[in-house]
Formats: sequence, structure tokens, C-alpha cells
Amino acid sequence: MTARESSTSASAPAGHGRVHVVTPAALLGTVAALFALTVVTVVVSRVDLGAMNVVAALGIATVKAIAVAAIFMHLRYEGRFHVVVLVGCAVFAALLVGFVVFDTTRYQPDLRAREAAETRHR
Amino acid sequence: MTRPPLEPLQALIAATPGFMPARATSAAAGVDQIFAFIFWVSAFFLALIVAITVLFVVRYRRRPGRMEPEPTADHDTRLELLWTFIPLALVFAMFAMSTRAYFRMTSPEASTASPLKVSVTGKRWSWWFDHPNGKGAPELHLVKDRPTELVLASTDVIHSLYVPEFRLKQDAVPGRFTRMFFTPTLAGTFPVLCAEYCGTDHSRMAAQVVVHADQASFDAWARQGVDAGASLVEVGRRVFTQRGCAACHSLDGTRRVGPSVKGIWGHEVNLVDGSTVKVDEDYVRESILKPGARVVAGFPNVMPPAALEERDLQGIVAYIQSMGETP
Amino acid sequence: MSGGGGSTPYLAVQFRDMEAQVETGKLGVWLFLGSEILFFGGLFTAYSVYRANHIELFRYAHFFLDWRLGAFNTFVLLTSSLSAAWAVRCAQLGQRRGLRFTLLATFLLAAAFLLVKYFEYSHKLENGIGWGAACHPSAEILASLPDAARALPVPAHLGTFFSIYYLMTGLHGIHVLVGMGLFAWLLRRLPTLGPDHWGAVDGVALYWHLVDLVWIFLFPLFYLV
Amino acid sequence: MTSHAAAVDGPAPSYLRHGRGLRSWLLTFDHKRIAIMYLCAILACVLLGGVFALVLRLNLWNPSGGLVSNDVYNKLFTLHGAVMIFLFVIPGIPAALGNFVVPLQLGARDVAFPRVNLLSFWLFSGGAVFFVATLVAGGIDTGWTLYPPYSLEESRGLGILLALTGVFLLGFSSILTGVNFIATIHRMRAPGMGWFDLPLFLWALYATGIIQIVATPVLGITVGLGFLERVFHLGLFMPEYGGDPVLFQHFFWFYSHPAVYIMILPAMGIVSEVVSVFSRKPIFGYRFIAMSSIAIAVIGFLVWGHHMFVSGQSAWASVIFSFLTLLVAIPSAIKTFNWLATMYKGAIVLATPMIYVLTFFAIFGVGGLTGLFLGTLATDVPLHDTYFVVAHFHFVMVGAVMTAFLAGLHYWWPKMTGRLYDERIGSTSAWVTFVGFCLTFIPQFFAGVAGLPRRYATYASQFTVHNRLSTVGAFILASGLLVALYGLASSLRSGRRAPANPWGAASLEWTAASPPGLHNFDEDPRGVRPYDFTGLRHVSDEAGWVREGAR
Repeated sequence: MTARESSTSASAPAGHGRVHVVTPAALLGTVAALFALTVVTVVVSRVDLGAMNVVAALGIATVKAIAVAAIFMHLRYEGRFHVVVLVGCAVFAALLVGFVVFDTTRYQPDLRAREAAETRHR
Repeated sequence: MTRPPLEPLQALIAATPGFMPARATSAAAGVDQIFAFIFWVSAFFLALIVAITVLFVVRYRRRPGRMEPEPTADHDTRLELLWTFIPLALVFAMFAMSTRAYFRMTSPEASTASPLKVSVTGKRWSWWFDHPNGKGAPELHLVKDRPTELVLASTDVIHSLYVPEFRLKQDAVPGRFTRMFFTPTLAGTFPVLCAEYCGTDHSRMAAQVVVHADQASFDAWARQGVDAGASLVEVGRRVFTQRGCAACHSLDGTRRVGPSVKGIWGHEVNLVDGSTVKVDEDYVRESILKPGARVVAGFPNVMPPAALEERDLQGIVAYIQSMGETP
Repeated sequence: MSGGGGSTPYLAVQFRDMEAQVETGKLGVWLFLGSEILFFGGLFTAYSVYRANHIELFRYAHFFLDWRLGAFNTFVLLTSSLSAAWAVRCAQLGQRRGLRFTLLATFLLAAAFLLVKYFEYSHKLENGIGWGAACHPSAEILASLPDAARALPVPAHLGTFFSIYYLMTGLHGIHVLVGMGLFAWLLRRLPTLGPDHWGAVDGVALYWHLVDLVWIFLFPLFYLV
Repeated sequence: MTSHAAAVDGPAPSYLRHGRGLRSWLLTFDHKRIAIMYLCAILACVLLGGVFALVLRLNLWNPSGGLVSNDVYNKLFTLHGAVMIFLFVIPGIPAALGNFVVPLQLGARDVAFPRVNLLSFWLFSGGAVFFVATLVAGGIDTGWTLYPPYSLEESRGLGILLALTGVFLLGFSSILTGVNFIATIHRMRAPGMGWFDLPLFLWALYATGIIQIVATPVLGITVGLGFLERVFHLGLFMPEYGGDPVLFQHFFWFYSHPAVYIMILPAMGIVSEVVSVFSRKPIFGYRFIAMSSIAIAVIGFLVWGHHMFVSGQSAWASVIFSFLTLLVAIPSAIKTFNWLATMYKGAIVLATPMIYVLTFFAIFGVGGLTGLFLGTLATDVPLHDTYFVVAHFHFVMVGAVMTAFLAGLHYWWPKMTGRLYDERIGSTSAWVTFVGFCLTFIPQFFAGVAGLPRRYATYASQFTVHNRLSTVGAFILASGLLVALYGLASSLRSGRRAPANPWGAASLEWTAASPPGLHNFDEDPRGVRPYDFTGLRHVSDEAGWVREGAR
């Protein structure tokens, strides 16, 4: 059993030279960590940290996401280019969020002023 | 301002008849200067590209006696870095110049004179300008050399206030205000256009801006026009033109977005729901205050409600009546 | 012709050998998942914009969501991710019974997730909490809110929050549904899957982990903060 | 599955003869047949969009219009834009030419995912059907940019929902094409073919693929949100329900600006191929050209705000976007000068593809340089939404992209069909197209600077001359394109048979038969240096070019 779980699986045909089979320990360990982090994020959210609540929640979610990507999605074992795809796309998504939030928050007073003017009018 | 070095280039562009509109604001000179800079840089590079292309084609065309290319390097990093960094330096210059000018164009002037603040409302397909003394007009009136702030709003869709002579443009967005800051520097009358597509008569959504030579002239304009003693029909005619009703409702029977007002008084019209109604005072009033209530068949339900004063309402009714009844 | 992969009936004509086929398939799935990130990214942008500018909406609407259900669903989905990852392992090692069990478990956990979502949605919709213009909370649900919430006025455009809520959880739910379809498809093809043909299991599992990843972010963003 | 093994003994029948009947085309997994189907569909769309354009130009002959009503005019420019952008310039080069050429240049038997490729074609067709349905349902008059609140008002009717659905399908088609190309280029290269042995067309398509994968999903979500906003009033974009119309513009341009690079990058790739082959010299500065494609793709994502300088975007956002926009000029400049340097001391052959490329230099020069005026904040403010913008993007998207498309179509035509087109007709079409194009769009720059806003059904009489020149030019342009189509179509009947390598090109596709067999190559080839022309010798017009020492 242990031989089959090494990074090159003996049972795989020759073409599968780079196949990695994740061990039960790694799978179970990961899911245990994910469960624990879920509990932590719930507990932390019950404490009022002000703006830090969002930061903490997103931070924990990111750690969980990295765990899933690294172990369940095999990123730890293979394909540096897959990491580039995942991280690259996440970065572009973040840039979209970042730029749009940056801009909308800056022009928001103009929306509020108009809303106030309309309320006055009625 | 770094005006002198570009002045001759700018003058050359400006000298081309019909190339550029007059310069009528504080912003215009700065914009045109940067335009001139980019124009000549571009003209140089375009000429260079075309000249090299033509030259190489003529000299190196494959022809009897010259069937094979001459060996040359397949890359030259120094040369390639040269044509990386020269354009880079040029766009940096453009960016730096333009950003300075842009901030001047989009922020209030640090001037002691109190700004003239005008509220602009865009609606399909007309402009309305509320001047500081409470005077509303379908024309924008400004004073030469007096700093101006326009606060733009829209009641329906996005419009864009554009005066080519001012070199300025700003969208009017429903649900919010947008602002323009500038100082007119040339007295005269210029067209106000809509530059953001807004439907059927987008191209006819035009008005005028009148830049008065001095404050006194502006004040004189602002005082006049309160039509005491005018007949109801005259009041109606004024309101009808000023509020831009004619953009959709023609006076001569032409079919536009809405029904023409010519000869409809007393007429039975078919409605979208299949019923009919007689055009009388009640119906005209309702159609102004609640346009969507009873829409004439064959026309879209797009008219925005207009909260008119009682006298103006009476005026419109009288005006439409004066446009002739059905024989 | 290079490639000595003719030994398996699963080798497509354009590939030189099975390894190339599996690796290429995996790359294709990853690229598609990258695309999915941006697809959800659009909705995360909408969320962030409205949260940044209308925090009062989010504070208030938060009272309508039950974090216990969200947390329960988080555990369900994490477990399903585990079984999906285990299914890949079983396929690689040729453990047919284990593969059947893990695929079935993933399918059922996904169904459980959707069932909980169904109860959440129907509870809201019965109480007038639709999306956008259709959001008019009923008197009962307003009365059932904690005191902290009842002290606040109902904010204007509460429906905008629920638009975002339904959009994000709904799009995620559609992905769960598609995932169930994919696992059902794998179960049907079970006899063909094994050490020389596990690319499909791997691809579906990768997709499923992405669905899990999205939920890992949705849960705190809607139910907790 | 391994039927290609049989092909070793003799030349395989060409892909055109492998299977007969409609089904063998519509359900094919062969990238070459899919490419041909794309080509036919796309050319049909160009004709449709072109007819719209001619009606528009005729209506603008007089300042007050008169040929069609304002509403019809507005619908025509909307559909002209939507059809041309979504059904021609975006899919044109990648889906039609790219699909044909990518596996051949790599020495592969097909793309990585042939089924996905077919699905992509059918999604494209579905999207096109929705566009036609929009037309049948009375058309839409929102402009292709679909800005709310105008586009999502109830009074716009239901056509908008059909159009949004169409765009959604087209988006997915584009994403799948991008996934396929990137996976193919990564994993299907011939043995011995390194990254820097890729023909530059493939680098360009690789960069395009990045954009398709990263930007297009945002288009999908944007039109999806638009659809739901219109039906359910979500309150995201419509101010009436508490939404923000400027937010839509951010979403829209996050895709639609990079989309411009989906259009132009493959065009640049074609130019790189053609300029080298017809100068008979290796491309100058291969790595700079390859990397500048990637740079354009990456920077191109971060410039979308330059469409929003006067839309109510905050000033600082505008400044940042302006800066990033201007940076795109650099990789474009690098490419242009490297192309020119490739011609230096070459042996330039003025075949039709090369003539198209020479006109590309001028057109892209104008298109790119006028972009500087629009990326620069201060000058964009007056020029925004005027005919200057119209002229600029037609120079880039029609001028440059269509010119390169025609260059590529003529260049690979012998490979696709096995026939040589008539050089006289081809070169005539190239010059007529160029003259017509310049006459159409150069006056529009002047109209824009003088202050004529775009999307105007009627205009001030001072612009009559500009518009009439433009209309005359449009008809010259159209006739040039018809000449090109005639030349290509007539070659199918009467063209000479093409040899495997009619141009003396060095990349792998020219080692396959013209037209290639079902699985492209008789034997899986090894990688070659794609711009190494040494040893290529012209044998005869019938036998084409042969590499010395080759069998």
C-alpha cells in the first residue's frame, strides 16, 4: 500500500510518470484544518472588531482557499503553470474589484447630494 | 504655463481654416497646446513610418539582379531599446502636460470672484438651465471672465453637455450630480450639444450658450422675460419653446416622437388601450402632469412629467387651442 | 507517428500519448476555472461596490440570514470536497468500489447543500424578501428580527442587497447543480474509469473544488460580516 | 482512432474530401473544417454589417438625413456596431484563420479539444441567430455599448433581451476558443519546438487567449446582470431602483477595452508572419515582438477607464487610467519599428498579402497615433464621443484588423483551398480598399476635431463636405472588398493548383500538403525555426519552394 502512495504510482502505466496520488493523511488533515478554520471564522465574527472583522474573515477564507488549492487541487505537487493561472486570474479579479471600488467611493458624494436634493423636492 | 515653445505649432494648427473651433474658455488654450504637441509628434512618426516603408519597398524590391536579401542582424537590442525609450519619454511628456491641464479643467478656480453657479438639467431631448437668480431658461447665459460652475443632472438617461468652443464635455448622469468648472474668455454665442447617445432625437438635443461681455449685460438679460401682461397664448408659446416641448411635439403637423400639437384641439384621438379621448383642457393638463396616464396610440410612452406652474399650464392649454381646432 | 499510447482505447487522435492527453485536459480545466474566477469576480465587484458605499444595507440585511445554516452548508461542502479529492485518489489507484462510494457521497452532499439552500430561499421568498424591486419584507419577519435590528429603519433599496445575495448564491447554486450532473455522469461511466483513464474524474473534481472555493468566500461575506 | 497510421503509405486525401455531405461538416471535429465554417459565417456577417454601414453613410449624405428616420438610423448604427464587433472583428482572425493555422504551425494533428472547438462554433452560431432574431424583433437602438439607463428602459422593448442573450453566447464561444488555443500552444508543440521557436502569429494568439479567458467572463456577467436588471429591476445599474449607471460602464469596459486587443493582437501576428516571408528575411527582434504581445495583453486590462473620462468617473481614477493607456503605445511602437527593420535590405516581394501589410503600416500608424489624443486626458475631453473617436477606432478595428485579416486570408488561402488566387485581382483589391478606407475615415478626424458628436442622425451643415467625402469613400471601400471576395471566390473555380509551399515560407504549415490531409501531416513533424529561410529554393510555379536536402 505504501509503495503505491509514493509520488510515482507503481500501478499507473508508463505514460503516467508524473502522477501524484494524495495520501489519506494529507486529505484528512486538510479537511480537519478546514473545519477548524470554519469554527474560528464563526467565533471571530461574533467579536466586534470593527472594520477588522471583514479583514479577519477574508484572511481566514484566503487561508482555507490556499489549503483547498494546494492539497485537494494538487497545486502543491504539480504544474507551476496552474498556479500562475489561478493566481493570475485572482489578481485580475482583485484589480477589477479594487479599481471599481476606488472609483465609486470617490464619486459617491455626488450620488448622495442628488438623493438629498430629490428628497427635498418631494 | 509653458506656452512659448508650442505657440508656433499651435498657431499653425489654428491657422488651418475650419480645423478647430474658436477658443472660448480658460481651458481651451491648454487643451490646444497639448493637442498641438501630440499632433506634431504623431505627424512626425507617421511620416517616418510611411517614408521608411516607401523607401525600403523601392530600394529592396525583389527583382532580377536582386533576388536574395542581404544578410543583416536578426535583432539589435540597443536599437530596440532606443525605440522603446524614445516613445516612452514622449508619452511621459504627454501625460505630464495633460494631467496638469486636466486638474485645472476639473477643479474650481482659486479666484476671488464668486463663481456663477448654474444648474443644468438634461432630459430627452432638451437642456434646461437654472441660473442663480432663479431664472430658468433653455439657453445657458454666462459672463465673460467670470469663473463658472455648472452642476449637471439628468431626469431620464445619460446625456453629455458639450460645447466645442469650450473644449469641455461632461456627462449628465441620472441619479447623481456631475460638475464642470471653467471661465469663459470670449463673448459670443456658441452651440451646446449632447454628446452621449440618448435616443431618437439625440442629434437635435441642442441649445445655445450666450457669453455676455460683462456682468451688466447678463443682469439685464436676467431681469427681463417675466411676462406680466402677456396673453395666455404668449405665455404658452414661451413655455412651449423654453421647455423644449417642440423637440417631440411639432407645430406643423410633422410626426416626431410625440403627436404634433397642430390641429388636435377638440379632436378625438385613439389611445393605446383602444379607447378614445377628446383633446380638451383636462386631457392636455393630464398629459403634461401625468404623461403616461393616457398615451395616444402609435406613440411611445417616454415623456417625462413636467411640474408646471398653474399660469404656465393655462398658457399651454391656450396655446394648443390657438394652434387650430379640427374643422 | 511517435507516441506509444495506442495501448489504450481512450487516447484521442491529436495526442501523442496518454500523459499528454491527461496533462492537456488538466490544463484546459484550469484555464476554464481561471475564467470562472473572473465570472464570479464580476459579482464580487458588485458586492464590494455596494458594501463599500452602502454599509447600512449590509448591516441591516445581515439580520435576515441565519449563520447556522451557512455554517452547516460550509461543512457539507468541505466534506464533499474531501470526497471528490478522494475519488481522484481512488480512480488513480483503480479502487472501483471506493470510487463509486466517493462519487456517490459527493453527489449526495451536493444535494444536501442545495436542499438547505432551498429552505433558505423559500423562507425568504414566503416572507416577501425577493430581489431588487420585489423586496418587501413581511410584518412577521420584521417582528422576528432581533431588537438591534428592529430599532433601525428599513433602509431604502434593501432589495439591492438581496439582488446581490440571490445572484451570488444563485450562480453558485447553479454551479452546484452542474457539478451534480457531472458526478452523475461520472457514476454512469464508472466501468471505464481507472488508473489508465482518470482524467475526467480529476477535471470534475477540480471544478468541484472551485465551487467549494467560491463558497469559502461567500459564507463569511454574507453570513458573518 | 488510430486511422492516421494508415496514411504513412501514400498521400492522405485532403481534409476537404475526407467525408461528404452536410453532416460531415456541421458535426466535424476537424479544426480545418471548423475554421472554414467560421470563415463562411463571418464573411456573411461582414456583408450584413457592411450593408448597414452603407445605408448609414447614404443617410448622412444630407445634413438632415432623409433616407431613413432617426429611429431606423439609430437601430442601424447599433446593429452595424454589434454585428461587426461581436461577429466579425472579435472572432474573425482567431476563430477563422487561427483555427486553421494553429495546429498546422505547431505540427499537431488538431487543437487540444476538438469537441470544445465545435461547441465553440455552435455557440457562435447560436449568438449570431440571436442577433438576427433581434433584427427580426424590430432591432435595438441602444448603441453597441448598451449603456443603461437608456438600454434597459421598458420602452426599448424585448429586442434588447435577445441581443444580450446573443452576446452571452458569443462570449462563451470566445472563452472556449481562448482555452483551446492556450492549451494547444502549451501542450501540442512539435517535438523540438521551444517557446521561442513559435511563429509570432502563435504568440499573438496566445496573448489573445489570455484576454479571452480573463476578460470575456466579465462580459458574460455584465450582460447577464443587464438582462436580470431589465426583467427583475435588481437595482444595480438603474438609478430608478437605486443603481449606478457608471458601474455598468466599468463592467462593460473591463471586457470591451481588452476586446480591442483581442482584435488587434492576432492582426499584428499576421503582419509579423507576412512581413518576414515576403521580405525573405528573418523577423527582426523576435523576442521583443513576442513579449510586446504579452505586454499589450496584460497592460490592456488596466486601461478600461479611458472610455469614462467624462462619464462621471473620479478625477484620480482618470489620471491613473490615462497613464496606463499611454503605456500601451510602447509595445505598439516596438512592433512597428521591428517590422520596418525586417524589411531593411530584404528582397521584398509585392504579393497581395504584402501589399495589404504595407497599407496596414500606414493605417495602423494613423490608428495608433490618434489613440494618443484619446488616451491623453486633456485632449480626450473635447474629442470624446465625437467623430474623432469614430475615425480612430475604425482605423484600428476596421482598417488595421480587416487589412490584416485580408492579408492573412490571401496568405493562407492556398493552404486552405489548394488554389492560388489571381495576383492582379488581389493587389487591385488591396489598393482600392486602402484608398476607400482613407477617404472614408480621414475626413471624420477633421469633423471630430471641429466638434461633430458621434451617433448623430442629422448634423450641422458645416459638416456636409466631411460626410459626403466619407460616403463616397465608403462605397469605394465596399467595392474594394467585393473585388477581394470575387478574386478569392473565382480562384476556387479557375485558380491554379497550389503547391505545398507557394511563398517560400519556413514555418511548419507549409510543409503539409495544400490542402492538408485529415490529420494535417503525413508524418508528425519536428519543430523548425520558423523564420529560417536558408536552403529554401524556388523550383517551379507548380512545385513551389522546396528546402534543399529535404526529400
